[in-house]
Amino acid sequence: MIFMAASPPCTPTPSLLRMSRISRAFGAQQVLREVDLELAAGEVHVLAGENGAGKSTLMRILGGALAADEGTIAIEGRPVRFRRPRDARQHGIAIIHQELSLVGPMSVADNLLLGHEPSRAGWIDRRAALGRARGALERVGLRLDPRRPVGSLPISSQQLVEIAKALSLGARIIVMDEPTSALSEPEVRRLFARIADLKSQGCGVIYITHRLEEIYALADRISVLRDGGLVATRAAHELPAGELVRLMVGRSIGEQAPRRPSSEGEVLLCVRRCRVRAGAAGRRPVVEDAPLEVRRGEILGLTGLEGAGVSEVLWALFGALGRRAEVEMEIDGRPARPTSPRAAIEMGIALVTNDRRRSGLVLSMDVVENATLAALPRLNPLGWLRRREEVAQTARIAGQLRLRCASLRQCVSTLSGGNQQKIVLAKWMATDPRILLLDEPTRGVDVGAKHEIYLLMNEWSARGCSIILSSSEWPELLQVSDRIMVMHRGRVAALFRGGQATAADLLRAAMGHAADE
Amino acid sequence: KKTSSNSANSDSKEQGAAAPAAKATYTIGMSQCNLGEPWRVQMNDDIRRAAEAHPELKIIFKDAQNDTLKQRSHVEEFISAGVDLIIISPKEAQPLTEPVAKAMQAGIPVIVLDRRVIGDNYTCFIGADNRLIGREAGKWIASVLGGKGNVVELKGLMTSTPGQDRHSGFREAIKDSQINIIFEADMKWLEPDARKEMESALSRFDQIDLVYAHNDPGAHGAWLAAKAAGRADKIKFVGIDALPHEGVLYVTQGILDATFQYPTGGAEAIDAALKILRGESVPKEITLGSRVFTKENVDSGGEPIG
Amino acid sequence: MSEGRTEESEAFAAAPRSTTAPLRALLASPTATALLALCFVLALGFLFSGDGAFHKWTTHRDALRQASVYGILACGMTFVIITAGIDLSVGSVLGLVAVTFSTLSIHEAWPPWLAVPACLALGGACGAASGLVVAKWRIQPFIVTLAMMVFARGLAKTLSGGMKVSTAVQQADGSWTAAPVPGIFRLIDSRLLGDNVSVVSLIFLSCIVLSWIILSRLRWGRYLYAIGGNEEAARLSGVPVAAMKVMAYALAGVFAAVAGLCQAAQEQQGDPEAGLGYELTAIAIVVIGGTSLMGGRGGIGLTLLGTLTIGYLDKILSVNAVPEASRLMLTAVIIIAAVLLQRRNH
Amino acid sequence: MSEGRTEESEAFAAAPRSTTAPLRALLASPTATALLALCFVLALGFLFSGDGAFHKWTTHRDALRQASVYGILACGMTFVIITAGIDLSVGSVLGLVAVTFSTLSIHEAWPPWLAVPACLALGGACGAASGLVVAKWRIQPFIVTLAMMVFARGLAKTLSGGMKVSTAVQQADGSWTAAPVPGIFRLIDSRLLGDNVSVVSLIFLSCIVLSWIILSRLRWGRYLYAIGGNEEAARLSGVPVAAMKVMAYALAGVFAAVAGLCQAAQEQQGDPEAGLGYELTAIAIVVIGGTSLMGGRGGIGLTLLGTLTIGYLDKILSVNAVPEASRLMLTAVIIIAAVLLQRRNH
Ligand SMILES: Nc1ncnc2c1ncn2[C@@H]1O[C@H](COP(=O)(O)OP(=O)(O)OP(=O)(O)O)[C@@H](O)[C@H]1O
Ligand SMILES: Nc1ncnc2c1ncn2[C@@H]1O[C@H](COP(=O)(O)OP(=O)(O)OP(=O)(O)O)[C@@H](O)[C@H]1O
Ligand SMILES: [Mg+2]
Ligand SMILES: [Mg+2]
Repeated sequence: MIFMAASPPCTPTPSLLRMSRISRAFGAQQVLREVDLELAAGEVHVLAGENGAGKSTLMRILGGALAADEGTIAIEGRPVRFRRPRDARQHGIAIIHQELSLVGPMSVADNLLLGHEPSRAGWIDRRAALGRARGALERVGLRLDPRRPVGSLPISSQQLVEIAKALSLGARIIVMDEPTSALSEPEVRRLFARIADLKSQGCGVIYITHRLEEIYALADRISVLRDGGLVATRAAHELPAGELVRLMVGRSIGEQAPRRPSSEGEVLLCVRRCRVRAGAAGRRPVVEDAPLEVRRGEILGLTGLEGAGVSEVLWALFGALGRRAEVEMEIDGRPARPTSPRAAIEMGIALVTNDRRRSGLVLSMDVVENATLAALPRLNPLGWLRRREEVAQTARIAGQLRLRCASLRQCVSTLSGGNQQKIVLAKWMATDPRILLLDEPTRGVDVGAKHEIYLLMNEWSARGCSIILSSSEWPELLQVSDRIMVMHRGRVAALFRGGQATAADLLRAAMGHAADE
Repeated sequence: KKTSSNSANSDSKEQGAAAPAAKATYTIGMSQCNLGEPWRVQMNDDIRRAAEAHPELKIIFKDAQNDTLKQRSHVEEFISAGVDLIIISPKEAQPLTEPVAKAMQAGIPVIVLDRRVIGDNYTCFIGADNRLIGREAGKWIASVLGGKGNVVELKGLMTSTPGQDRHSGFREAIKDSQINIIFEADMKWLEPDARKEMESALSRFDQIDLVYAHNDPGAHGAWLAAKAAGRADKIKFVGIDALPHEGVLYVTQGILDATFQYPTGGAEAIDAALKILRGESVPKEITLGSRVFTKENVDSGGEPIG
Repeated sequence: MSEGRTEESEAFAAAPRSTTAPLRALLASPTATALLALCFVLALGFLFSGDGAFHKWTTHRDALRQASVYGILACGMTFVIITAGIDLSVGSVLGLVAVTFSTLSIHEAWPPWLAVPACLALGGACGAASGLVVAKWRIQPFIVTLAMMVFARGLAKTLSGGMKVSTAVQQADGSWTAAPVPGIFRLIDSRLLGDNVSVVSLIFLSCIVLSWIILSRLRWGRYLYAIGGNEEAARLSGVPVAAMKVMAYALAGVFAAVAGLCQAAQEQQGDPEAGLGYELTAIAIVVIGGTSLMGGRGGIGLTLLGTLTIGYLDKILSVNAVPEASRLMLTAVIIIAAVLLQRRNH
Repeated sequence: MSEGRTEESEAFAAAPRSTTAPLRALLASPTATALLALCFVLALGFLFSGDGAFHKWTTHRDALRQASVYGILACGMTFVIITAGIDLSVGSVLGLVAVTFSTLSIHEAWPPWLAVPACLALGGACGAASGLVVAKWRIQPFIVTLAMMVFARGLAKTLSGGMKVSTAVQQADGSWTAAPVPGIFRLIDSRLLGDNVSVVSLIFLSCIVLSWIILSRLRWGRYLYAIGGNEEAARLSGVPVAAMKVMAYALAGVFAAVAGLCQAAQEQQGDPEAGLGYELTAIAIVVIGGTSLMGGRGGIGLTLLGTLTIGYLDKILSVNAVPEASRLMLTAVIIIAAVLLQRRNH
């Protein structure tokens, strides 16, 4: 089954794009070997594979952001060579990169139109620009002032801006590299509607995701990469989920996250009051109040739509919002006030933020340094680094997480998205915390790794840790959490028991419609 | 005659200097081109000390930090403040010529200290002649070396007129002796740089008879280098400026063999100022005599030269 | 430089701006805070007016004239800093151009309409050279422009033979005679509008306007911000990063050349040492205005305000004849105070 | 400053580095490339040896001595730059300490074991002050340390009354006599190991060792890198960001003080103008070593190599008695050449 010849089933629609025998190596590491990929007009072609399989690299090559060592690209039969991303754009290729590529300080409008501003002889037509920007935002259903700096938006909104940007290019070939990793359910639905439009307009879409349900909702064809090689290209209906997973991971995994005995320990974390003021004075607080209780060994699901303030709650409990947050909470019945992340860590709290590049990793450091950063005081009590221990510990954790990297001294900026996420988790495993605040911990993580992470969460809760899991991926949430708390505009809207709720319930509550407890 | 011209156009100006003789106290504006060099600090001190003797004088000191445009606006400020007299030690001849002229038009007498301005539209110039001092240094050196030997020249900032004059004067004086300059470098008036360059010279040449530095700190830096190399006693050191607490002291300590005084003219400036303000006439040019200090004569206060 | 880095989390703090409390937003805007700093300094001026000198227009006119050269340099610097770069060479390029301009106009007797473009080209070339090395070989701007700074200074000294290029000719007897000062020098150094505004100030203002157009009306400006804000993102969006960078440094060079012309005209000579250390002042002006050295933020309006702030600070201390030592310490204290003021409003 | 930003895209742009990984990796390591640059300069030295002067050990000993003061400053600068900051005040702090040290040792006759710690404390205080403002109020280090630079200079001039603090003492009758040069001065300015190594060089080397321990063996060092790499992530990982920043600047101050002691001892006086412009050299040394101004990358080993590169370059031009103007241009060209060499290997 490995390396089965990738001769795609002849499709009636003309081939829009053909990438043939693409290879690329980074130093010693061969990341892509002779990969073929074909995209037909009006087709959604899903690219699946483990973290580090080479999906993003392939797409970066298609986008002209990266040069292939070997291989050719042909658009509508005509061979093309891309030296710069600009070239790819001019050939009607738009890419939503996995890692957000927006200019933080610039306004939403400027970001949307960057590189193709409406202008006469270099003079920007600002009215037209604003108009276009509004239109583009409308298409993805994002309602906000296009003059706001992108950096001040929640990561979910940023993701939507990125999508709107790609759609506004009027490209024929659109690549989406894990576009939904930061989106909540309704936003995902809207995106799928747009993709349907694109198909009807005869555009081709290459779609990368780790969410099986998305794959089967969208895919016409599926190509699977493993270790940089093309394993298979099949029509979606010919490839059942179990088979797909086997192709990706090379072994079969129970799709369901394993059932776990939901233990009923006593309350470990009890938040009596949690209020987060907005930065600019005179505005409605981002979080009005979010009282909550988590028992030993319990997994509390937490969700809400963009801007509901879910992340803020987690940041507040972690003492990361400073004076903006007013938190009254008890750990083990003893009052505790996390005044700073440092203090919180000493109390045994850990926070996995929802944006690894912005607030999770130090991209200029290597794997070991990142994985030990939070645990340095306990690793080196005297302040003198014990580097051998550091490496040993990191190696152990990396093993548990099935981390894929050339070496532990590799710079994390060169790791694949999913592997970067694993390093964030590794960092907090090193501190072995009692209370874990996880904001989208499985973002961009492949099925196999997701499975590992679920097992990990089970292991933690078995050890009596409390976990608050914020996720916009509701199937996951429904699977793993004992209770689910839904937030709406900074307030707790509803609380469900894990087994009983459905996605529909969550949605209703998240939208603010009175929900039944 | 100058003073009459003052009173003549002073009434025409709204804030020009009221006829000096009428006043009980006088304000004098002093614009110093920079206070980085001790020599200029000395000049300000001399002026201050000299003025202390005359309670009727109030002096405003300004420092242009080596910026001609700043100094130029100093003059403008003095004019609009309506001082009675301006003492200026210009950074540059050219750029300050016109501002000085403007002051004169405004009826404010101007004493130009140390460096000249172009033309003769000023009340009085007081200064020493660097070229002449350089020449005297050359002569002296030629005589102590018996007309031949290896000399290291540590030059001051060569984009500055004093540097150029002390260089050219020196070269004139030695040009028909067998003295050869085996090593020359621009130490920019700075002691650390002088030491640095001297070290290079030392490691390059085993036979150095004398070091001629364009200022005393330079000579001292060179001496430090030679001493560290254990060759100080085989080399003679000559500097310029001869500030009492610097060059002269070095000579008494036997560090330098000679230093040539470059007088600040501070005291002379105040004398001239008083004369002008009282309406007495002063010579257009006051060229300050210089003195040489050597081991022999340092205790007797040096000998005049030139 | 922490500033830029923590922006994100600051953004976190400053949730949706402008949508509410427009007044507050306005007050918190960089422009307003920069203005505040300026007012603070001006207030000092009126407090310590140096026997009323500060109340005279001539004082302000001169303050403007003195600030102009720095301001012109700062304009060019703004472009570079917005791309998250820095240009240490502007001071030396100023000196180089001053020397060249004087040589051409005084001794070679070139007409202005030849000499001026030649000088601007020279400045632009120096800038473009740095820009190329920065953009093509990805070497840190600091070191590249430092090298250019040293090089241009050396070139200036070579061209001028280490002497000032002036109209003064020394006779054998050591006395000075002056060749006529070129008309273009007089023109640049003159004043207009009934002697109330010096030409250099007008030149500075036109530089501001030009820069403003480029930065906030032209596509190029948008690109510069993008590069400074997130170079990789800009590249992926099809921005011609290298070309834009070269342009930024070239512009800095051209503006430095303009400053050089003004300097030469005002000094009526070309001093190879001219502009020594000006780069620091220029950068300080840009930064005090509120433009971040991390790039992607700021604007030319801020630079204008920064210029005035620094210029007036300088003037006030000077009209009050504050002695050297105390002046330095006061400058430091006031600068920090001014910046803290800006900070508090955020 | 693009460097840091485009790191990743560079990695991408890089053609497939052929698969002889370990050796090539070693060759491409910053240390190796910095070493390459140094060798390049040394080669020049042996090529143009100034009548064989460059072959004498004394020449190298002196080169080391001259470079030491800059090197010590660069050590301190490294800490700050790694946190993505910059410290422009080191030069002035050097001057301030030189003046203080001379006053205390020569005129106040303090014993070294009192004077030295006092001076180090003074330097540390200056640094810590800048650090506090940077860390607490989030003001750009450039402007803060610029202010400190001006302030310290002013303070130095106030303390010294604008005159050099030398061994000259004025008697009642107004005449001047020379006090003896303090022993500590002589000690610092002396040489050891059979006259083969000057003490200041040893001081410099011990600074290097100390810095190396802090940066690559202590938790603190790791924290500094983390802050420089991603301040927000560091904060959320429990790094005491503010405290660490203050420490970095304080260290820079202390090292500047050490440099000040050496300077005073070598000049046998405290010159209030001492260290003028040294900060630029110090930064250049750090950057030429290969430490990025964007922070998070680099190390003290690189700074050592950078110091030697700059120091030797200076010495070579000096032993060959290259005239000022050409010296400047050559410096520029060689620096760029050296940096390009580093670049090519990447
Ligand atoms: N700049 C780089 N330098 C070195 N190695 C790199 C670089 N970029 C990517 N890699 C390596 O290439 C491999 C593939 O990376 P890629 O991002 O394509 O994986 P992916 O399939 O997108 O994984 P994910 O699903 O996690 O996004 C990874 O092992 C990664 O470590
Ligand atoms: N990592 C982060 N850094 C800075 N600000 C953030 C970060 N995460 C969230 N925010 C802020 O939180 C606010 C609400 O976004 P948030 O992420 O909390 O929404 P949410 O309810 O968590 O939905 P989702 O997490 O699905 O986007 C926004 O104003 C955004 O500025
Ligand atoms: Mg990917
Ligand atoms: Mg969230």
